[in-house]
Amino acid sequence: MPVDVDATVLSNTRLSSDYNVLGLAAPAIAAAAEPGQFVMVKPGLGDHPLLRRPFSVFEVIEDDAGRVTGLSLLNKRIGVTTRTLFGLEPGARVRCLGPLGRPFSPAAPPERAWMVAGGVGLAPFHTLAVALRARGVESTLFYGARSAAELFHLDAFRRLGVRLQLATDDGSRGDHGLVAAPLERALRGLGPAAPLRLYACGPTPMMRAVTDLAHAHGRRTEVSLEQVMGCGLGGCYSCVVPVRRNGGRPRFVRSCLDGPVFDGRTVVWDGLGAG
Amino acid sequence: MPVDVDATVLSNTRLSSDYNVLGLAAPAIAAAAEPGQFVMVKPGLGDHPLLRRPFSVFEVIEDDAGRVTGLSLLNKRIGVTTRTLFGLEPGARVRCLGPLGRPFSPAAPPERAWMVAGGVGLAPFHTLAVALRARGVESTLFYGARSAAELFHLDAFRRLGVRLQLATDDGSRGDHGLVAAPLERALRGLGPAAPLRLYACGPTPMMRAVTDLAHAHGRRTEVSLEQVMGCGLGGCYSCVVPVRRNGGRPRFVRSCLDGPVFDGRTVVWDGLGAG
Amino acid sequence: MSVDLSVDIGGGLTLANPFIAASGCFGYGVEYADVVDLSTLGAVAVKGLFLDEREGHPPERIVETPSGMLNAIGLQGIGVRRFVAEKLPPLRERGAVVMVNICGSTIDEYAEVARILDDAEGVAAIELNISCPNIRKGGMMFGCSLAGTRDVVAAVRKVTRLPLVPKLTPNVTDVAAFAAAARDAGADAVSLVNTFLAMAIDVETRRPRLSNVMGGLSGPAIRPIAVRMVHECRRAVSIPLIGMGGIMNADDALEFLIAGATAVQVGTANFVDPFIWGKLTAGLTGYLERHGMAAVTEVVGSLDLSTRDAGPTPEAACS
Amino acid sequence: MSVDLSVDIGGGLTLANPFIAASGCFGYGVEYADVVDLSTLGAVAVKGLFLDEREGHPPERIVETPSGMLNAIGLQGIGVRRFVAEKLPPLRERGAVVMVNICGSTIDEYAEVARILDDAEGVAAIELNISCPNIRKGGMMFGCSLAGTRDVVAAVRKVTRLPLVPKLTPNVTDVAAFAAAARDAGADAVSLVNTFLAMAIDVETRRPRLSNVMGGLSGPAIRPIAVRMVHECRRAVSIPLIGMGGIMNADDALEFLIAGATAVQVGTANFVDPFIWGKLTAGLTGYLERHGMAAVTEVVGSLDLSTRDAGPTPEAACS
Ligand SMILES: Cc1cc2nc3c(=O)[nH]c(=O)nc-3n(C[C@H](O)[C@H](O)[C@H](O)COP(=O)(O)OP(=O)(O)OC[C@H]3O[C@@H](n4cnc5c(N)ncnc54)[C@H](O)[C@@H]3O)c2cc1C
Ligand SMILES: Cc1cc2nc3c(=O)[nH]c(=O)nc-3n(C[C@H](O)[C@H](O)[C@H](O)COP(=O)(O)OP(=O)(O)OC[C@H]3O[C@@H](n4cnc5c(N)ncnc54)[C@H](O)[C@@H]3O)c2cc1C
Ligand SMILES: Cc1cc2nc3c(=O)[nH]c(=O)nc-3n(C[C@H](O)[C@H](O)[C@H](O)COP(=O)(O)O)c2cc1C
Ligand SMILES: Cc1cc2nc3c(=O)[nH]c(=O)nc-3n(C[C@H](O)[C@H](O)[C@H](O)COP(=O)(O)O)c2cc1C
Ligand code: FES
Ligand code: FES
Repeated sequence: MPVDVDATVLSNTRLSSDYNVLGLAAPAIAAAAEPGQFVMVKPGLGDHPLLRRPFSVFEVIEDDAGRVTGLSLLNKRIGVTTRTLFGLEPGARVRCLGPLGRPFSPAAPPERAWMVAGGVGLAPFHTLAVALRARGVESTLFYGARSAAELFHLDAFRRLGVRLQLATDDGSRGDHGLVAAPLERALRGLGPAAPLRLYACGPTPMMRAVTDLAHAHGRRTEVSLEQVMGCGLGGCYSCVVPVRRNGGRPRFVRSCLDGPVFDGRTVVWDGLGAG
Repeated sequence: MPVDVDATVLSNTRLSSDYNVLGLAAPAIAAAAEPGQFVMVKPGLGDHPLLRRPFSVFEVIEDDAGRVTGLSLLNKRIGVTTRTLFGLEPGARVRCLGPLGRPFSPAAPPERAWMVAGGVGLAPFHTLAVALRARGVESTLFYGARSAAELFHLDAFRRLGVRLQLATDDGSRGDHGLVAAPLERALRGLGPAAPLRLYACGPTPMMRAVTDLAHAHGRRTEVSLEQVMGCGLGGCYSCVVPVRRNGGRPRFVRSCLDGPVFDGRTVVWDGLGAG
Repeated sequence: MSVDLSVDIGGGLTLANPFIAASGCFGYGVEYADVVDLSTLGAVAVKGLFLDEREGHPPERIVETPSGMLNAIGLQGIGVRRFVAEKLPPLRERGAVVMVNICGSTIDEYAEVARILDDAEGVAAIELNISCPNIRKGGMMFGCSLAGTRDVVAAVRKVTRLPLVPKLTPNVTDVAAFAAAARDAGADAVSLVNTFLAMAIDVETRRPRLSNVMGGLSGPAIRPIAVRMVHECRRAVSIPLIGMGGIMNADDALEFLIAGATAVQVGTANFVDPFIWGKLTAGLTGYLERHGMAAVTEVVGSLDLSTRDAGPTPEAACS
Repeated sequence: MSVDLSVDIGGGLTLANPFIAASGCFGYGVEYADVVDLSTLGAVAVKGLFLDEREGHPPERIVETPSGMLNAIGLQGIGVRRFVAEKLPPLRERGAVVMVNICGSTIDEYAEVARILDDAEGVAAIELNISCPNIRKGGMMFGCSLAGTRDVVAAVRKVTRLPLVPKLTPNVTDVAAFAAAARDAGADAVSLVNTFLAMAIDVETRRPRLSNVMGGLSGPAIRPIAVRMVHECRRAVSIPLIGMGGIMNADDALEFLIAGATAVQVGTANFVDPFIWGKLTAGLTGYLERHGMAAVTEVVGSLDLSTRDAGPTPEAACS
């Protein structure tokens, strides 16, 4: 039962010239959201831009008494809405509809959990890490970004007991290059029998590479896809992903209902579109 | 030579729930503007709403050293742009194109000047009062509004040596009813030979009534009309006013170039449109 | 609520209020059952159905444009038989008034789809999507040819007693002629407008933004054109009109009602605000009360042209 | 600037850059002489002229709509003779490249206006406004009939050697057919689009917002439809196209150029920002440099359909 909240901006923390974390007073959504779910967001009250935009729930915000007071978004500036979200001051309003979509299926011991994030693909993993810790699952975050300055919230993940494996495009921190490299080492290091769950979120080529790599090691990956979405509720059929299940032919399924989390091996990556 | 200034909001003084005075850092326009001229304004940088809106230059703002630093607008909330202008905070940006249009022709002694304002029609008269004072012209402001609470800037006019004749719809100050009443008394009191210039700005029926009243006493009126304007520069032919000159047939003339100030007797009031 | 919002949209069908979810913008209705009580809508027009399943176009399927959006979904759908088996029962259960939007590549397909729906339980009306491709006629659309419109409406009319509502495309020179053709062929009402054929280009890659190159423009951008078309049709035919195109709130809906639409559909706005339906009925009720009207029918076609020129002057288009 | 912005728009006319002020949105050009150096524009299309003076429609003449505006000016104008006497000399003096937009109620009037311009000094091209009322033909517009288009273009072609550019209306089913008809009748280029016939209603008074009831929609709202129409015409004819409709910046202009327009006109945006012209040339120059192109002609028609379906699929309009 998604709800629509005319949420007040609680905080806006700029992380870099392109990234920020926006706190929104939408406790009803925050309390109901499961890791991997998303919200459809629209700043202000006007009609410009027209459509809402999808965002992962980044953090659930609690007050000192442990009451849920809101949620935050990890936002990366790439266009009109993300630019507005970057600039908002506390007190501004953001319409926020959610929670939406199918969540990750969290691991349970003895499984260990590996999360693979590229850039803003970090967004769904904070709530997942909280859930994994609650379940006593040992977890690692493989996290790639352009440079050390764009590796965010490392301490927060450490505090949640998450091990970190970093990579940067410019080599300023962790592995020089793609995050697939440390992942591959780790997969090789882990015996094939060790129970493992893999999650990935980031640029499409990265999720595809992670899926293939995992597959080569006999592992599945849950990928969180970022299709363009018109409604988030199954109404428009804009967000489709070509999925091949049980050996059948590819079918377009709605990412907002059937996803955004998919079994990476079922995704027909070539048909995903430019987005 | 109009210029376009991306002006910073210097101040926003709310006068009531609908009126405010917005200070804009547009010194080049302020220094060049003559009484009765206007600016074409658009808040923000986006395309919503699409078109600029016309506003009289209300005050020329000077710093302590007497240097012109900007201009102000007297704004009344009636729609999308005026609502935005009401809410702007200092530091916001407003695109401001001007000065535009034909100004009032200011009186010179021994003429006396009577300004007749209804509501937001006060806007062009502050700069006119300044000019009249500089020329040593004795001036009176006939000023009507809905209630005493909507009679603004009276002290400012008094400081400029302007005599005030007030009227309110609810009788809370001055004459009870239309501003035409004190004007009529004054016209009757003034000998027909006394040199006088009359200026009017306000709702169309009021300007029409003032024109007719003045005409009945053998006087002309310069009226400042508020036609809807698409461009302010003569490009679109949206702002036309039907004008009959020299006994000819009515012709549509562009208010942004030929006006907004017209000789009231030449205006064909029935053809002015709903605006 | 002391005002009567009910409207008669022809063919014996009365809706509790004039607000209909537009086809393709509300899935099969069931997707929204968690968000709105479907029985509170005037009707639900479900996504366009062919006889068989269709996959539609690959992504990107939508792109936002100034005050609008383009879509090229390509009529992905489960086909009419699965719809009847899987979607109609839950819709019935929830008390939804269901208009089924139907498509066909041939006249026979249209008729076959209609026949199946005529036999089904819980279909309130058929909306005939005649801006669909006519493969038989070499790609010409039924909806862009008067003869094609007449033929397909007449063929479907023969196989069903359900209220029949052809949906007109705006991509024509004279939409009122199409309304008249549809009426002549037996339509109970017409709905208009479908989307405007349009296109957007990514200037950095120099590729179309939609995989299908072109798509349909909807949203507030098109509203003034859609209102004009409703006005033109109102002057040409007297069957009920269902107006749509860029309705975002009750005032926008009122423009269509005043221009002569008996009911309206809301598409794109439902994406922006799925809770819009209660706001629409509240806004309309408030308006009617404020204007001292006891029923929405009083506002339908109430356009006051007394102070204006009587008719449409094509001149305006080149002023 | 190392890139070549010049474009050949047919009939022997080369413009220094592809940016033209759209007719009706730039007065007679002279109004803007204080604001922009007229000689820096590719050309100036002046307000539509009939043979005689016209008063146009009473106010309200414009109304803003979502991302657009409606206008029903009614072609107020000074008539072609006064234009030649009063406006052409100052335009010549300022080095403006003048396209004269001409109108007529009859074919003879079009021809007469063109003849007068053919004799005048300082006219670079004639833009034939064929979405004007055809009083002889009972209100049908020339621009909405293929035969009417052919007849008027041919008649004007006979009386002038000036580059002849019919301006197409978008209010038709198949704009490309009109481009072809214009070409067959001797047009050197076509410009498109004029405004979309549209309407807005004040719901409080229930009156049309425009005194003329209907008006023409322009501005960003229409851009995706206009780009589609340019694309369709590009596939149908090979004469130069002058594209327009909602261009607000260089990127918008590039959509039209990539779709196949050799030059573009800018109308509504000039109202919003009369200083837009320098920004357009700077933006285009920057784009070409960034993309390693030496001339704007490289970008014209450069739409990449390789990864897309080859053609326009009318299906999109009802998806
Ligand atoms: C389930 C889901 C969760 C998401 N979570 C987050 C998140 O937590 N934080 C975050 O910053 N972003 C997230 N995104 C992506 C986010 O929705 C887009 O960045 C956003 O829609 C862009 O909006 P805009 O108005 O700023 O850009 P626009 O102005 O709409 O577009 C700018 C450019 O980006 C392209 N674009 C638009 N959307 C996407 C997209 N989804 N993928 C790739 N390119 C796109 C457009 O084609 C255009 O070229 C998520 C997307 C999905 C589907
Ligand atoms: C030369 C000139 C000087 C002006 N000076 C001032 C000034 O100093 N202060 C001030 O507050 N206003 C002034 N106005 C009026 C001002 O331009 C309008 O109030 C403004 O354009 C409304 O914009 P909006 O976006 O808020 O309203 P919109 O949302 O555009 O319109 C809201 C409603 O108001 C109506 N409307 C729009 N413009 C006008 C108008 N000009 N007259 C009557 N109704 C209108 C519309 O039809 C609509 O129904 C002036 C107008 C002119 C022509
Ligand atoms: C994503 C999308 C899908 C659509 N699918 C259909 C459809 O299947 N059948 C149909 O007749 N119209 C379809 N339409 C058109 C709408 O029903 C409606 O006519 C149009 O969008 C204009 O209304 P709006 O501006 O309120 O959206 C679709 C529109 C959109 C935006
Ligand atoms: C106020 C106004 C007046 C116009 N007058 C004319 C005209 O006289 N002749 C003509 O061919 N087009 C006229 N047009 C149409 C424009 O030239 C142009 O085709 C249209 O506005 C689309 O471009 P735009 O979106 O950049 O404004 C007019 C448009 C507007 C807005
Ligand atoms: S976003 Fe509309 S169906 Fe998925
Ligand atoms: S406002 Fe455009 S001509 Fe006056």
